Amino acid sequence: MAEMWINMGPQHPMTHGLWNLRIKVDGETIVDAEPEVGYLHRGIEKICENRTYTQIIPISDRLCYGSSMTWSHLYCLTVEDLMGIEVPERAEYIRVAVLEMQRIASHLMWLAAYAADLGAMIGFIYTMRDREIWIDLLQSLTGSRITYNFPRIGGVAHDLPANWDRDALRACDYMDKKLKEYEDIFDGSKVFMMRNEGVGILKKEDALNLGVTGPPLRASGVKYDLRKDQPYSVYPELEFQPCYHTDCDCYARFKVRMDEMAMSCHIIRQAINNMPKGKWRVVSPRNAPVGTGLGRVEDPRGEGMMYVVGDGTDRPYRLKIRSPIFVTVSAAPKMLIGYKVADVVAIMGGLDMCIGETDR
Amino acid sequence: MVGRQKRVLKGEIEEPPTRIDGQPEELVIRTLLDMFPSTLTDFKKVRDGLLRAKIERRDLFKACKSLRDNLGFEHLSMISAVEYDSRFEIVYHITSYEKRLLLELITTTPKDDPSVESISAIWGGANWQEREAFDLMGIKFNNHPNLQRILLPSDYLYHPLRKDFTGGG
Amino acid sequence: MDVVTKDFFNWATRNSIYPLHFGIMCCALEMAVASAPRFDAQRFGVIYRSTPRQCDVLLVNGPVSKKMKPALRRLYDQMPGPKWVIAMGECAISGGPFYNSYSVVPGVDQFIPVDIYIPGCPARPEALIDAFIKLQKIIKENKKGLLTGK
Amino acid sequence: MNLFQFCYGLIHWLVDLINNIWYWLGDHLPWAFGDFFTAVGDFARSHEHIAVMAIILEVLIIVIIALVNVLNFIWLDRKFMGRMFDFYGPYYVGYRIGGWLQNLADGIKLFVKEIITPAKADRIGFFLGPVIFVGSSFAALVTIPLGWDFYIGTNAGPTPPGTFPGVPASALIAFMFFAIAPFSILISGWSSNNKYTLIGGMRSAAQMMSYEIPMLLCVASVVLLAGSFSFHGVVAAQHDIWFAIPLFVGFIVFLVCLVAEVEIQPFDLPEAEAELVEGWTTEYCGMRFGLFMMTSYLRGYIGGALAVALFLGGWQGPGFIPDPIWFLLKAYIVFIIVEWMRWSVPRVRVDQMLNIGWKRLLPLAMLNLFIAAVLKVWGVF
Repeated sequence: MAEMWINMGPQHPMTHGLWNLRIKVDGETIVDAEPEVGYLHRGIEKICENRTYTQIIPISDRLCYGSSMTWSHLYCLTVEDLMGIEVPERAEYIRVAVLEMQRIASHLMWLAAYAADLGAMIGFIYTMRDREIWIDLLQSLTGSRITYNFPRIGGVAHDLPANWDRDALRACDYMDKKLKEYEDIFDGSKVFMMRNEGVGILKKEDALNLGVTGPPLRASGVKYDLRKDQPYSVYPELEFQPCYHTDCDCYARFKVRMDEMAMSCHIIRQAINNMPKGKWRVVSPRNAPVGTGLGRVEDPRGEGMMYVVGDGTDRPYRLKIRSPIFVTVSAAPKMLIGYKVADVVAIMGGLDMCIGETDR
Repeated sequence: MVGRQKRVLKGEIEEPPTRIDGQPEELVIRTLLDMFPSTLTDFKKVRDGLLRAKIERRDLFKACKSLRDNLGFEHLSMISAVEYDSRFEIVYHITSYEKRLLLELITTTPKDDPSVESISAIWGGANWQEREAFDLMGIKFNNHPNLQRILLPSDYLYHPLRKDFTGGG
Repeated sequence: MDVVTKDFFNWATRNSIYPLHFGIMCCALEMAVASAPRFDAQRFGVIYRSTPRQCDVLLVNGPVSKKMKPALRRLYDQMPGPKWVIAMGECAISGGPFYNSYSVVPGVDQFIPVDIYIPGCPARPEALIDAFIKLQKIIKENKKGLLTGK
Repeated sequence: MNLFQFCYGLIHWLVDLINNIWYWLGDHLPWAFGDFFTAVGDFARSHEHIAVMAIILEVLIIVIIALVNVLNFIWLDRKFMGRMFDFYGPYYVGYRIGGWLQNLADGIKLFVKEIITPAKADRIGFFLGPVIFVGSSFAALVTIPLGWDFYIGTNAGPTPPGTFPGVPASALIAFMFFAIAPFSILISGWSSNNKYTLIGGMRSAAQMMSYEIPMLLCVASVVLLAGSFSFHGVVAAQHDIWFAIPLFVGFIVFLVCLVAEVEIQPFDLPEAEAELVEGWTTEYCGMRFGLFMMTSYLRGYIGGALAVALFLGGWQGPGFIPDPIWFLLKAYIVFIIVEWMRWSVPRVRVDQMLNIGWKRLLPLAMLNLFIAAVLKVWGVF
């Protein structure tokens, strides 16, 4: 068979969003690949220049539909850095608990999509079922299922509802049991291991050079977790370890995310048990000073970063968003070339694509 | 609980070195100022782990190369372009994983010639970010391998993040 | 002939709705959740197909950017008739929070005829299932022979 | 009384009934039509005509049974999947019979849909693909007997000793037709002029090449033990013990190959949903797609029936239930086991699929054939 270009996308079951992967195949082997993004470009950076600081929080929620809490938290962190606001400690603990819940929900969403890509429908169904528990917790806290609009500049929107901490701890126990079940389903399946081991190798040097962050980076053997190494909230007071793996393949990425879910349960327990009493919000000024603010968090997908320039008014002069997947997906040709067409789903699924933040 | 710990931790537990003495920041400042005494200005330690410096654009490529090769800044986090009245500022956030440092390197270009040297030969991750800055802000990156629009359709006419663009948003 | 068969065909058409497996933004997650155990849209015979050739319903669940517009129009044209369009969420109805963006089409009904609008940002899975039931009602009341199209 | 005799008798009775009126008309019509009427009536009463009509009726009965079974299978598949996955499956369409009407609604809806032939498709191939696929599957279906007396055949009288009723070498014919379908997949994949369908068709061809051989080797071992090429002979040889017990390795290899042949989950590479949009059916719409979907389930039914006839004792069971019911019951159980695998296992990759076929299943099938030969030489069977 001669070489030919195949467009996978914008509408394709593999993409989980709107993007286009152009691959050049020789028979079934990929010889060239070229991702193409921009189908969901909404101009959020321009929109933010015309909204007040408070109005941007719901828009930053819609940056990434998989982990919207992380992005609105990142936005608030950035603006707090610009305005010089000290957040009350209880608010920080609430934020950490909620962020880790969002991380678990996001990883479960990834696992569901990944299992469905590989053809294991049972993985899709079971993870979606268990994701509902975390969505319920976040919903009882914030009132919405996906876009929460919960963090505020200077704290969080409101205090925890009654018995929420008890439910969260129960959910953590349930999740620990379920993680063992997932290991039975996935690691115990010979076909799953065949599809994952040794596929999509991204060496450490390539990962560093191409700016890959988050679980793919840690799966390539770099022990770097922003929560641990450049801590931003109350993470220094909590006890946890970054999860990493040295195999550089799809299975390593899978394993890193599975370990991160267990670690997130561990963090949620600590955050809820150590939560101090007190205020959960301070009043933020309406206008920001002239200057710049920088926020940097460990998104479930990598390193999320925002850079805000204030000009003394109530609107940001410029808000730049760094999307982890936007950089990671540019490393896709490195991982794809040389593998089969069927490996595209394993490799690109292992990156956990979220187009909302990629295209902004 | 014991089983959980065993499952999660891979290999030995390594505590991150404490950063109280501020040693890595000063090392970076000293080395960079020695290498670029005239073009590197406004060096400032903003807070622990965050440095800020301004550099003229003719030395940007050399500075980035020495940052990666000599000082161990192996990760380019973000390239953001900001428009001011008479100039564009291009802000490079560069991370060092080992030293746990973030360096904010700011370079300026005049408005009538918005172009800097591309650093995608140093960090491959800069490739798409520079294309994005070109797409949305219209900054030319010299010696870029493939400087085309990335987010907007290729026949789009404007650079929408500029302040004089009034097409919406 | 049509008089005799139309009720029968109508019954079949309204009870077997195949939407296109096509996710744009937040509502795409809720679309996935709607077919997962808790909400279970499969009870109504809703099965997601991946190719537009085998679909009845185009589910637009997010903002349509100007780069995406021709591709979406082509997807709609590729679907065989009779076909319906559901605009799910504020973004597909009017652009939502991005209504005045330079790159978002404010509402999918500017270039595709839309039958059902689901408000919500994002629309909940229950709302999506309700939309499917409303679509069944629309098909039921649309007493034109279904062989002749919509 | 076997199926042919039943159909023959039925047709004969009907023809006699009609001929009464017909001869009466011929006798009483005034003009010289009487001879013509008598000739037509005599032709209708002749053995040849009644036999042909009886065969058509037989085929009709078997096909209707098969179609009802296919509806059952799809329903069972979706219900079983639902129970595995914590939901109901089809529920509201045909509420009182457990959502059974859902598949009927799907089929009729697809019948109503518009049929699009892509502009750049090869029209003849695009049309021939479904025809060959459906035709070959039905041809394979009608050779499989459902019971000792429930098969498509022409032997009206008792069978001579030493031979078996039914089509001679019916197992060979069934496998021949069963193996045609991948060619039609290749035709439709190529003629759709779409890259996904082309890759799907090529994958299907590779899959057929690598899995047909171990499967036929397993069939050869069964035929060796039974000493007959016909299904009746194979089933009769399993009167004492099912072949699945001495030829356990072969049974497993046969099941795996069967799953690959009917293209369901671990081996559904030609229609791998995640990477090739819908595989080789991507460009098909309307009833053509409906036929593809129905026929793929029909092939699942044929596969189950083949496994039952060759390895699981066919229609033999405790005598209180009629033969066809036993046969279908076993086929359903085989189908459910296959579906169980389908919903819980990821998909393999194309090179891994070929590896499994050539490096694992082929040696195992040879080993199985060797076991069968040893058993035969020792005179166990």
